[in-house]
Amino acid sequence: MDVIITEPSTPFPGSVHEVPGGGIVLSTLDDVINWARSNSLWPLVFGTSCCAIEMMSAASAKYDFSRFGFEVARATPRQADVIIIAGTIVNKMAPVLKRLFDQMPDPKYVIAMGACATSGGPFFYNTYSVVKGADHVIPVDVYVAGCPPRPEALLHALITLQEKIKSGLTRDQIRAQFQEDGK
Amino acid sequence: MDASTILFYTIAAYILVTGVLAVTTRKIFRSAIWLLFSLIGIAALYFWMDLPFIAAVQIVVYVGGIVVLIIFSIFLTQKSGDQMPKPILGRTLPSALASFFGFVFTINLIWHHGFIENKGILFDPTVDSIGMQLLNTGEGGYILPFEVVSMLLLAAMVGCIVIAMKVKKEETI
Amino acid sequence: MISFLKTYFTEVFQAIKSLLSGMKLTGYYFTHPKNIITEEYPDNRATLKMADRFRGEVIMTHDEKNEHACTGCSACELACPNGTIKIINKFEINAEGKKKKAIDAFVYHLELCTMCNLCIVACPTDAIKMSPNFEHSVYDRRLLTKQLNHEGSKIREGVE
Amino acid sequence: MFEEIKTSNDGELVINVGPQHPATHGVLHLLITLNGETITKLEPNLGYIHRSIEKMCESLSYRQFIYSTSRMDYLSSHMNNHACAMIVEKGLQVEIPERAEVIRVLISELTRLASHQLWWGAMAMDLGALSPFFYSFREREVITDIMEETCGARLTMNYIVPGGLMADIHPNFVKRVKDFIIQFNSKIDEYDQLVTGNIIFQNRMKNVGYLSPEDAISYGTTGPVARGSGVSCDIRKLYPYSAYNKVKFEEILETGGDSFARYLVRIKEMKQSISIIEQLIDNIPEGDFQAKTKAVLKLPKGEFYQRVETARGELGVYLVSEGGTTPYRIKFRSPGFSNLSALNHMVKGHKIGDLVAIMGTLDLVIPDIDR
Amino acid sequence: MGSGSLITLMLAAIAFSAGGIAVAKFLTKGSTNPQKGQAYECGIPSEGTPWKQFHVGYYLFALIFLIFDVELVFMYPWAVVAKKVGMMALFEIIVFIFILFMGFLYAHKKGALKWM
Amino acid sequence: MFSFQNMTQEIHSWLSSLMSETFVMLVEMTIVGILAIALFAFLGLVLVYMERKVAAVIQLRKGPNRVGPFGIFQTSADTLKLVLKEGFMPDNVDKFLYKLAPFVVMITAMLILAPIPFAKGVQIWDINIGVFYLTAISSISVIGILMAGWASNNKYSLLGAMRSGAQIVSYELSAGMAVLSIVVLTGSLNLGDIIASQEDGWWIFKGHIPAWIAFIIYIIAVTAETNRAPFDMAEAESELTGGFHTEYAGMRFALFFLAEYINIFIVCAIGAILFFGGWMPFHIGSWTAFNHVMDFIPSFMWFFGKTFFLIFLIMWFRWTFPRLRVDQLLNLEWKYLLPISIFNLLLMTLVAIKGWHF
Amino acid sequence: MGNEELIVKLQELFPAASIIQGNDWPEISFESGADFLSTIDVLKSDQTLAFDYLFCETCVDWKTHFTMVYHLDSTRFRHNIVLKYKLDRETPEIDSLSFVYRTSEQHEREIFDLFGIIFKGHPNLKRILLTEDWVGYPLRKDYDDPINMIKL
Amino acid sequence: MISVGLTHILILSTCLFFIGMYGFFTRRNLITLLMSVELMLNSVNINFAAFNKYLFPEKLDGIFFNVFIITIAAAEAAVAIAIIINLYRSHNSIDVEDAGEMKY
Ligand code: SF4
Ligand code: SF4
Ligand code: SF4
Repeated sequence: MDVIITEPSTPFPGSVHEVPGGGIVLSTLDDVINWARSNSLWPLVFGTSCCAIEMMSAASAKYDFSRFGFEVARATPRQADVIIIAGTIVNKMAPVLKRLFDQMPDPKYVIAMGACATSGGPFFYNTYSVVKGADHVIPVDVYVAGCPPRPEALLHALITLQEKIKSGLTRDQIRAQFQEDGK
Repeated sequence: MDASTILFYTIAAYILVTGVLAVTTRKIFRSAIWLLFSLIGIAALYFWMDLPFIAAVQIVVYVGGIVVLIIFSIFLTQKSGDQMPKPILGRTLPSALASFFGFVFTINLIWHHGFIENKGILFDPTVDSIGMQLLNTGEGGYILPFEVVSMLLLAAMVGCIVIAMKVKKEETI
Repeated sequence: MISFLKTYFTEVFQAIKSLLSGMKLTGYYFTHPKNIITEEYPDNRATLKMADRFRGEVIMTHDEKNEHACTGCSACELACPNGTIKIINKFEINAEGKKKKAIDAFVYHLELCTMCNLCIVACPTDAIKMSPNFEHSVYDRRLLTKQLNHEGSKIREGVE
Repeated sequence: MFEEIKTSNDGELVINVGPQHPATHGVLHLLITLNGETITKLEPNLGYIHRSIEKMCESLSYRQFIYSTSRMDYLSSHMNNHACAMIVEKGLQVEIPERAEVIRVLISELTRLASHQLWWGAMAMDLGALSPFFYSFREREVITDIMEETCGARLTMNYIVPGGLMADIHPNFVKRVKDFIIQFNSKIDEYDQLVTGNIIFQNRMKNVGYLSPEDAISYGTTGPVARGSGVSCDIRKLYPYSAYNKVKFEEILETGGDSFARYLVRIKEMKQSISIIEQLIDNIPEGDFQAKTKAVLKLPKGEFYQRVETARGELGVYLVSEGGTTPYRIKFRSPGFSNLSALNHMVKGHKIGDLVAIMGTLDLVIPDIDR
Repeated sequence: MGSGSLITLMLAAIAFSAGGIAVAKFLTKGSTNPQKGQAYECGIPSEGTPWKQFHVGYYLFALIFLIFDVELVFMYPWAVVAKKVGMMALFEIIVFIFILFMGFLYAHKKGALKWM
Repeated sequence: MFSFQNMTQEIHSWLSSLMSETFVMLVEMTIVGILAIALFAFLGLVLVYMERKVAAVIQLRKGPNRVGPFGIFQTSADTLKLVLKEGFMPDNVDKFLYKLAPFVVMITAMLILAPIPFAKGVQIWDINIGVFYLTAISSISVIGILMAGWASNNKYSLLGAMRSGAQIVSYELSAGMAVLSIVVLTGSLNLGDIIASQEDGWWIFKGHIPAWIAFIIYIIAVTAETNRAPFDMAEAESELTGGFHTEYAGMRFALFFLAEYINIFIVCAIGAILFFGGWMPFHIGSWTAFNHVMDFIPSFMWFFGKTFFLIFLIMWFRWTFPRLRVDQLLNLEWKYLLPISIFNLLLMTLVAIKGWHF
Repeated sequence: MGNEELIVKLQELFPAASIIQGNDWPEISFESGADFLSTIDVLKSDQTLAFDYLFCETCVDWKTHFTMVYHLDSTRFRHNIVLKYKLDRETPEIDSLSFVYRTSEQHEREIFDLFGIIFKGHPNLKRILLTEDWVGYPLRKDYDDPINMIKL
Repeated sequence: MISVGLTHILILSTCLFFIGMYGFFTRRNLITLLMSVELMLNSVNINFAAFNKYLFPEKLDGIFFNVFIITIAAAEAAVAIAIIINLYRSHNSIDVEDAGEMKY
């Protein structure tokens, strides 16, 4: 196929992140706050299955999500900003995930990586133990489809999340926006 | 009242308050921490008295050594989260009284003794002079105690090991 | 005693040697930054070339007349292991007055799809294929449910 | 107060390690009892990623169920698929073309290499060395690229269909694999330089987590874990399948039984895999890549068992067919499940740090254990 | 500036830390939920408290450390004057260290420096 | 030559001409305090950035490069975010000690700065017992860690704290011995004197093999004392998740994080002073011409250059080696480092007394 | 030993059992009620059999009864057999092998978890994969869970 | 206001001494007893330093005594803690009241 990438429907979120106000004048406090938050997303070490391997690949030298400042993976939720749910969530794991999410200090974000975390994926039908989407357990900010999504797709998700934090909108506001747009 | 006086009173108050807390807190770990602060306060007092060497010794040995050891032994022997039992009144009252009267008595003695402070000579306890006197074999030299200290430490070390390892052996047998 | 000291010091030197050899390697990489293999993803989007077999999502090919090749036979729906595809059919009356089955909506749940390629293999008319697009991040998972046949598209002539 | 001290002064601390813990490589939950830093008891608690694949497979057709198995041991997804495809082929009694067999083995070995490389990096990371992780991923990415080009995906390849392969190899495949072999051979020394020879690493590994050959058999361990204890259990050698009887390779056996032996087995296995690939890459037979099979597969009534050697050990697939289009009962005998059962035996009396080292060399993949 | 500088630095440290914490307090709002305040233990409710008696395997090291620490204290004044005093200082310290080293060897022999 | 001494004196006299003694002191204290805070923050930002970049290059990565040019604002964003994170405290902690612990760690880190000469004549407090003071104060920080670990009421924290307690106190000994061997050479505890004695060459070059051994021991010991990999037992991510600061979030965690880096800076600064002559330019014996050329590089550049070199060394360790186990760690100290450092000290004494050094 | 020899040998040892040649290996089946532990003992300790390696243990729900299936291997001779044991559906009980083959401790827990078969003498028989409060045994054919299970 | 002199320091040390004593009497736990003793020793130490500074500034003996006392305090603490731990191991308690009935 010659097409390199099919053109995404939405404009591509963000390239190199400028310091707000061009690095000289700071615009408003909120901008600065959102700038800081969006550029320093420390993920919680949380990978349950296959997608975790691709998450590790995203950390590896070739994709290197440290370029965005994401590499400070914390093992404890107290210091983490974002949970990347990389993998299936089963009924036994759901309370754990909820607990980890609850234990994170605000502000906190969630990325559902892969088909399993978004909707149960390959385990949607005929299984008795899989949670059909992590958003039944905790609120999710960004969904990435794919099984597993490639590392670039995860990077794309992180950029999308950054974009969202920069906009300063809450989860519900964004949902409402989409509903207004009628998809 | 100059800065130095204020400083002294601050340090004194700090030492006393933390000291009192150290002997009255009912959480043993906190008690150790208060003791630690009290000891640091005493080190500060030495600084104030222009005895930095002693102050540093105080910190190195007490803070870096003894308190850490005490904390370890607390973990070994206590449930560190529990409150210690409240001392019974029949016990606190006599001790408080005894301490108080002892205190009054001693203060009385100090007040009436009238020390003659020797203000003429400059007090200069540099490490250099301490070291010279320490290694001095002659009159007023401390070379003998210096070596004896090593014996003492040796004895303490051997003692510790013997005592601490004793039960261990019995347990394993 | 002597032998003890000897082993003691050989141990120490061996240890230091082994540590230094590790440091040599990392030091080498530190001083040769040309070994860096990072591909800067969002910046290299223009040049990023996916492998041509890479499976990113299922798409339905439409030609310029907005026509596709899907007959609505549901073979892909049956082949899919996890119910990703839902074919909603309608019946069209064609020119000769015969009733003909055609798709109303080819619903594709991207959030469920495992990119296993079974549907593509199963499709008798090659109406669908895999596209290497992988940028599927959205804020709302409902956006991942797609309709693959374009609005107003028709089945291509001659496809049975 | 005094009584209270007396009653509960066991001095033991019960700690949860996992399910979310960097060292468990997933969602294993270990309940460890510590005396000071020494582990006195360990109880694994599984099921945090139990996805009921076995139940699910009962309602999937023979073409479909293969794909759910790549999500089990995702690091040897190709081998899992291979086992399932073979069991279906066994039931259907189709001969698959020579070419397909060789390519399957080639991809299997590449997968094994990728898996071992990931293990190497992750294990070093558990021990606190972070750079090896990145070096190992450098080589691994090359393999994943090759996979992506030929199979269309990086991790869960789904390249095997009953009867052969989904597609022929990519034209670049042979050349890229050869390039990779050259690159890998030049880099494998770095592994030794950085980790194997390192004194800290050796001290962390040697005499830690000893598993005697008898225990290894009794606990049903397989793969590098058993081979580290000197138990010969390589299915590729003992019960050769696919094209494995056509290639020469050694079964790596170490007699140490400790973590270091297990480490060495894997490192040497990588070299063996390379040698298998070298033997096959120039001799891929011409021909079809797929045998003719019906669109809807039906297995005859009966029971089938197929063992393959994945990167972690022996994977057994036990399939009961009632003659329909879906399996009646399917059981995956996963290597990790048995390997894990030896963990309690291995860590007793060791420190927490050793637990991490031992788990590192067991190379557990939790979805493989929980299925 | 003498001890004044110490006070300055101390105040600076306190101001810095307290300032940071205060800013955090004023600028952020957190959410509360019943699980948040519980101890983190890999996502599983913690069993019991760590504030109980606990076996510190290395307390013997701390004991021996204390002895050596005191030794170190004596060596500072010695080290300052060692060059001036000359060979005598070396002999004295050799005796000093030798005696202590005996204890060290004893500890080794008794296995006190092994993990308990 | 560029010197700060005149500058400070000028400021002092200028201030004295304006107001009374007490006010001058207050103003100067404020200036020093603000400078110290600024230095603190600056060092924290730079060191964290440096760590990430060093790690990245060693690991064949690019490292942070998207926030500002070359990612230099990455750490600022991180700090800002940490400040803006919810300052949150678990329920079952010992509230007082939990809150106090970061302060203790910070105060110690700050107090150690006092006697360090950052450049010629730039020193907050020229204390006579300089080196001893440093050893003393740095031994307080272990209390902060123990406090944090215990107060968190978390098992990982407690284990981490106990480990680091044992570790820090043990390694203090060999670090002390290594420091002493330089003190023996110079015959002074004063940092200024120690630097002055390296006028004609740094001790690492003048002191023969004992100096090298002392340096190696020093570097190992301080790596352990600052809880850095391969001795990061207190944090040991893969074993104890977060170690003693498992339960700390937001700003309080940032303080620990910052203090860790400041401590690294400080021990490396001390190492630079003791073995590499602090701000003293690279001088060779009597090559006056050469020495003059060297003097043109400002002294603070020398100081920071050397310190950052040592910091780089410690980072290099971190990104190369696996972590030791607790008992091996203590074994290393008590079986190898301590005996060797004691004998090295004796050797050094012999060298010093006989005048065999240059 | 080859498969034929094995069958002969097994027939000698267990005349009561029915032995057939399966797809790969000999299959020996016992009705419920047979003395299971002593059978295993013979299989493991017999010098010419030496089945010391239990590589797969599972259960099949045949709707009318359960069948426990054991796959045994001999690390010495490299021959395998399949051992089957029929269980009653109402009171599925069987002796635990956890002291003979230690690997079966976990396998049996799993089977207990998913099929609800009671292993007599098992040291720690509780649910392993599912939560303690799970109702039902999901791998049984009649298991139904309308909440969690969405049928395609 | 008088400037701070020897008497002030002595009062401080006396206070500290009796605080230690109070703790010594009221506490029943051996470790806390040890801590109280450390406080008392420290107050004595202050006296030595103060006497040296204010009464005999030409000499250093007070300082030496100070250092030696700290040394001995350390040795004492080490041995005491070894004993306490030992007692605890054999009696499972470090309460003074129980220590009374301990027999070896
Ligand atoms: S989405 Fe696919 S790759 Fe990711 S966890 Fe689920 S099954 Fe695995
Ligand atoms: S790729 Fe697989 S999962 Fe996706 S729609 Fe096709 S058959 Fe279904
Ligand atoms: S895509 Fe192909 S298989 Fe699916 S309904 Fe259309 S024609 Fe049939």
